[in-house]
Amino acid sequence: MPSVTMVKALNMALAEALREDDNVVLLGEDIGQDGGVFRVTEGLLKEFGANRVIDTPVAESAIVGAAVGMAVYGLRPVCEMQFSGFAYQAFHQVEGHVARYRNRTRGRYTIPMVIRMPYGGGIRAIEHHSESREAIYAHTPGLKVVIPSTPRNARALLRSAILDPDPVIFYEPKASYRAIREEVPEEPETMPIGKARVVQEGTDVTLVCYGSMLRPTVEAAEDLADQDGVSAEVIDLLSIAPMDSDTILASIRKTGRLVVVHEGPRRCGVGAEVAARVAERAIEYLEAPIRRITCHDVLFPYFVRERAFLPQSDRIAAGARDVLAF
Amino acid sequence: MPSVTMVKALNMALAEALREDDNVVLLGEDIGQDGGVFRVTEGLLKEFGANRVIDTPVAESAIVGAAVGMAVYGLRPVCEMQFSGFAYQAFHQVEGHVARYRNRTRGRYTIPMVIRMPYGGGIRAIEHHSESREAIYAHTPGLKVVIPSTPRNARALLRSAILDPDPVIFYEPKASYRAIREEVPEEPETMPIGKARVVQEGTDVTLVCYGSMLRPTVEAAEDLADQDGVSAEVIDLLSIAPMDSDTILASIRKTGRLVVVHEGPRRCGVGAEVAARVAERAIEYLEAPIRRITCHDVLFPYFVRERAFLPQSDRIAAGARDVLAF
Amino acid sequence: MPRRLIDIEPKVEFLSILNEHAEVDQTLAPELDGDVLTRMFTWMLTTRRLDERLINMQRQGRIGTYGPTRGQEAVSVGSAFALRPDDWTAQAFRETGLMLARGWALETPMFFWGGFEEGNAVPDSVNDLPISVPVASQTLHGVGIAWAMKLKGKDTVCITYTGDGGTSEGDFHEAMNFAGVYQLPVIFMVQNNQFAISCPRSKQTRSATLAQKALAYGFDGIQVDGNDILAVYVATREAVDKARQGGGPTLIEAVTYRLSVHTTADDPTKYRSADEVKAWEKRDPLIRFRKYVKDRGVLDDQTIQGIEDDIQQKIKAAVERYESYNDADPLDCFRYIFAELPPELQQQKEEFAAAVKEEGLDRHPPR
Amino acid sequence: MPRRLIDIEPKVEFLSILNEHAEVDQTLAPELDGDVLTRMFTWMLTTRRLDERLINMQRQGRIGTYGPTRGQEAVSVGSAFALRPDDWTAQAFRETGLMLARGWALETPMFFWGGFEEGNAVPDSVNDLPISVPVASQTLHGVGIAWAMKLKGKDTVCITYTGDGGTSEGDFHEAMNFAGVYQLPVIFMVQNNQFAISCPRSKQTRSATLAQKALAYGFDGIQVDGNDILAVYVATREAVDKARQGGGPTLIEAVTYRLSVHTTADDPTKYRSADEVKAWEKRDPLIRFRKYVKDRGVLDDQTIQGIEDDIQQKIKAAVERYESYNDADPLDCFRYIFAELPPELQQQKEEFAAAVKEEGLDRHPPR
Ligand SMILES: Cc1ncc(C[n+]2csc(CCOP(=O)(O)OP(=O)(O)O)c2C)c(N)n1
Ligand SMILES: Cc1ncc(C[n+]2csc(CCOP(=O)(O)OP(=O)(O)O)c2C)c(N)n1
Ligand SMILES: [Mg+2]
Ligand SMILES: [Mg+2]
Repeated sequence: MPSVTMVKALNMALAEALREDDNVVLLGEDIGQDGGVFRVTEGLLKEFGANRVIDTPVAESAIVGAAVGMAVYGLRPVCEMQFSGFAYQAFHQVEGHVARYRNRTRGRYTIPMVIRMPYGGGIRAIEHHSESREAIYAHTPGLKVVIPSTPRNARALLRSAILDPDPVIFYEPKASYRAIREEVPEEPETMPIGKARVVQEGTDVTLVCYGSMLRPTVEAAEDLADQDGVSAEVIDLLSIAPMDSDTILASIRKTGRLVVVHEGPRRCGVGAEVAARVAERAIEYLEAPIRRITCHDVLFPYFVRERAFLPQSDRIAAGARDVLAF
Repeated sequence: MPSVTMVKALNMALAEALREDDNVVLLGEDIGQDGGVFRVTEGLLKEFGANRVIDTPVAESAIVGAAVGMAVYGLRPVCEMQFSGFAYQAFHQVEGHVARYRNRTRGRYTIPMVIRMPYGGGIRAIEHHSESREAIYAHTPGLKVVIPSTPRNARALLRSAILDPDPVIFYEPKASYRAIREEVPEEPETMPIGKARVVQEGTDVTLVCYGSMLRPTVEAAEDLADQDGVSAEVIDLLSIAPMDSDTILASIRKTGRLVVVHEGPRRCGVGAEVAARVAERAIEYLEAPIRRITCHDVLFPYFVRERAFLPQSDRIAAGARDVLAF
Repeated sequence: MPRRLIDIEPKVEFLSILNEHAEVDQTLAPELDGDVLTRMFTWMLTTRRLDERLINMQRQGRIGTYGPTRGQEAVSVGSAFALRPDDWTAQAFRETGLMLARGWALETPMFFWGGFEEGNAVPDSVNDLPISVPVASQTLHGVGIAWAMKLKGKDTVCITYTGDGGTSEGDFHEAMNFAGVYQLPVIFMVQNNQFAISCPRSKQTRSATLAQKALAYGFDGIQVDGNDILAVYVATREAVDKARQGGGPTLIEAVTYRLSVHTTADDPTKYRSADEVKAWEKRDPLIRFRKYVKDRGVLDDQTIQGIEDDIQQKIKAAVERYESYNDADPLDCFRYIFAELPPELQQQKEEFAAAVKEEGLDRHPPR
Repeated sequence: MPRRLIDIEPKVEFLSILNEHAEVDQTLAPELDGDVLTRMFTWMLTTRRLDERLINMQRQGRIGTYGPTRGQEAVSVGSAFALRPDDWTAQAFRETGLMLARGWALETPMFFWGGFEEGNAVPDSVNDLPISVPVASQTLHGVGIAWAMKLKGKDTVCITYTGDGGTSEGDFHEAMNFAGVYQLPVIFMVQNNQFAISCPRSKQTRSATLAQKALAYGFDGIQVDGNDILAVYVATREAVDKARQGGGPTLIEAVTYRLSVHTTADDPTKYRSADEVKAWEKRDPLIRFRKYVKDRGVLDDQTIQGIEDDIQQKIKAAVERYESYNDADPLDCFRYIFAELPPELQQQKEEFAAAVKEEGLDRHPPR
């Protein structure tokens, strides 16, 4: 089992898909000759040629809009938005067509498309390169929104996303791109989209997170165990649309306490959704107020101020202590 | 006191602003010669001329992007997006610049801009003309999001929005445009942005709503009173960003029961945010699961199927009965 | 030479064959046999009559807001005739003539404007996209389809339609640019009907023609008399043939006029004069083409009357099919959203089903 | 004439005055006195030296990723000299020369690339927008500023900058179109530096020049040698004068070359050859302009050395100001978001303040 970074794992998944299915094509800015600004598509142009790995001009709406036509025609386009902060240029195509074509034509035309984009802070980048706005896609009916957290699940979920008959927004935690290595099997594997993962079982408090927040959340759980003797259950959502309510609710029924962690803004974020589901369906089990540890509803600062801005394990553990103290 | 529709009330607010401040300019598709597809700007071109009421080509990003430049220069542009469903074409300008300029330049340049757009279903319109996606704006830091519900508050809030030193998304419930008339004072008035309105006091259950859902929610409250002897408190948010937590929480502390109503999709919607705030800060008062009566997380149907799709008073009352029966 | 004019390539042409007096330039007229001319005429007339019926149906409340196509029949029918069945099309919302000539059912537009997703029922054998409402967005889909064709080594083409207003949208620009860069087999048909709702062509853009916008992307542009079905046919045919042979994209500006309202919710007296409309009524594409087929001896008054009767019959039958359709299950919104319904939507579906049943809306008659 | 060529207006020109051998076309050369030429040279050299310093600072980890401007100094400095102080500018992110010549502090780019909002500190007396990162988005802001000027009856103009890549974005198109329709006093300066990251100009668009894109919008386009500061100055000056007099917009394509990396995170060996770079190094705008000012007797080696020394002094002082800046309060994100902080944000601010204090991040040193 090779041990790889998430960048390499994504690269493997793309290569596997390109190899297995002639209908898979990649489109994006600088993904060919350059191998992608994060090197996720490195080597793919060479192996698969310019008809499969397509460098485009700087025009996000065109990338997504053309991919709609390709998908309707029968291809399986995998688009890269260079940063999630520049995917808004294509949002009208996503909301207006990617998410709608199957429904509009009652299944006559479908959009088996993946739109990959790196999101999130922590890499000392300039403005527009650090935001997390997954909730916008989760709020858009007709899309699935997958957010991997480690190399192995990134590879498996990207494969599932490409195989999925419907459009998937594949939101990649760029801070995790090279942060860790993980062993991946020789053979490609898939993971079901819509299933959360209980990363660590626990009985006292449930910590729900995803993407790059997995690491500080697990650290927080370790701190809580070490310093407070608290048994925290850590859930990694992996997909926020659909969202695996069952796993969350089962955990709350056990722990009675909820902390949700994400990088995106708080108002109408994924944390709100998790909280609402619990308040709808497991309120009688809640023994304390829920807590959201998120970025605040202000603009993501330029990078010298980002360390304080982004939730870290301390802040997550503190949130858990609050709800445990209630 | 003249009795007017919301269309007329908005028209009055625009005329008042144009009259009082030379820096106010209106921009949009068909707002001049044609008076706007909903007639909100009727007569304004004639009174104020083509330098103040500007008909534009069909290009939403240009409308908003140019307005950014105007606002930085010192004007107070009021943009109209013909329908909220076509505002996504401008979303990158909204997210990338409208919401950011003050923060980016630490107050050197500001964006005193209003972006008006009609939203919502119920008018038998074709695709893209019926959706409600206010949560996308509420999730975007740097914006205020105001949603009026009656002629009088529409006029007062639009005035406040235009006077506001920061950008306001003014989301207009088009189903309410001509649905009712209300008396408005001769003199212009303002209303504070960020304050909810308790439309009807009650003690048994809190119904939170806004925009075009006010009417069915009030009807549901009447039904509950008439048929069940239930005393429902109805809160009209009026602004979803900022959102008036205090009014919501005070109500929950009294009633212990919450139903949130909106047209927008449920996942990561405003209902999730309301539920989360209650679960964070008033959980100990909750006597029942919260309930969200919203459109579902599927695409808004073409109009023959919309009556069943949109929440009506029956559905709201049924939701309230559920939480009351708990 | 340090200060000099740049020679701009390619050149932009103008084409007219059958003018408003029904005079024909024989050197330019395409060789079309009587059968083709009859079918062209029949589809133009069908489009006109269906349009009239749809306006009536809107007045009677049997459909919702409707966007008429009166005066623009030559563009959509003429261009349809330049295509092969295995070519693809990406329409905007004023191409009823295209849909009909390509084989869509006559009742489908009734369903669309009547508020049914069934109004996007692309016939099985037809490669067309349904109506696209966000202005110019579909030009990119056409580009993607043409691109897929090229990648797959097909000799088919895709034609996209948009209006004069549509040329102002960013999507139009990005579509044109991609088409040029990848030399795609795509045709951009711009129906310049002089208005985008109330915005006249002169205020939509400062360029003298829309055709010359092709120069920004390095490919051919041509302006044709869009009320002249022969010119539309010839220009489209040339563009299609060129694209089929790997010659890349073409922009066609078809100069026409929207003789009716923007939609039935529109009041054009606010922004244009009756005189202007009258002047354009004289250039009605149907008048001149009727005269042309008669002059050529292809049809006479009697055969035309036969066609009229047949069309009315067919429209009547279509209206009946539309009106007798009663299957508007509100739960459909959960049926086509994903190939497989995820659990949380399954649960919402059950909640919704229970609610509409309780409310008596599950058997809600469509109209 | 039913099939004819359309005469396209206006015409597109090419302009070069000072070629790569530093030969000057006297008939075209602007009359600029020695003081102006000295200042032009000084700002070009300052831009170059600051660029070199910023690359070093990036290597040393004293700033983050940095986007160099080497080779493009003639475009931003030359165009800056065609402006009045009360004109406005809307830059992209490779216009350091413009910022400096307009009066921005030398340390401001350090702050920007160093991760401080302080990097957008527009000097009080200067009418410039800060760096805009989303490609081409700022062209619309320039249009809006020019529009406001026109509405207010001013005789000022606004110049916007974007790259060759930027011309592919929808925003560029919409900006050009609005500028044409409303005849706004705006200049679109396109820095065609041959690449958009790895995408070469030839794959960005099929049109032979970027200048001819103006034809799509009915206004003037001109292509200039962007490594020739005299040509850049003359073309910009003409466009500015025209705009000031109500003559509307101009597109200027400045043909130049990015001699360095896209940003310090980029590896250009992946997409271009060393030979190509070498060929362009010979066309370095600074080499030929240095020769020009020397040939004209404006400066000699000694005065140039004096300028060099002075620049190094000033950069050193700027670095010191940057490095001694220690005020990076994380709570700033709540200070500038709205004129008045709404209660819910006030509450978040308190929550945040307590957290960062607890975590010891409130006194987090900026670097
Ligand atoms: C992106 C977008 N913006 C606005 C609208 C509203 N709208 C519908 S049709 C129309 C005018 C379109 O003009 P044109 O492209 O000339 O087509 P025509 O209606 O004349 O056929 C507008 C603004 C829309 N449908 N999509
Ligand atoms: C809307 C948008 N898409 C993508 C990016 C990422 N990006 C940054 S610079 C760049 C290339 C821009 O090329 P060009 O306009 O030629 O400017 P240059 O970098 O050559 O100065 C890209 C794609 C961005 N900043 N904004
Ligand atoms: Mg039109
Ligand atoms: Mg470039």
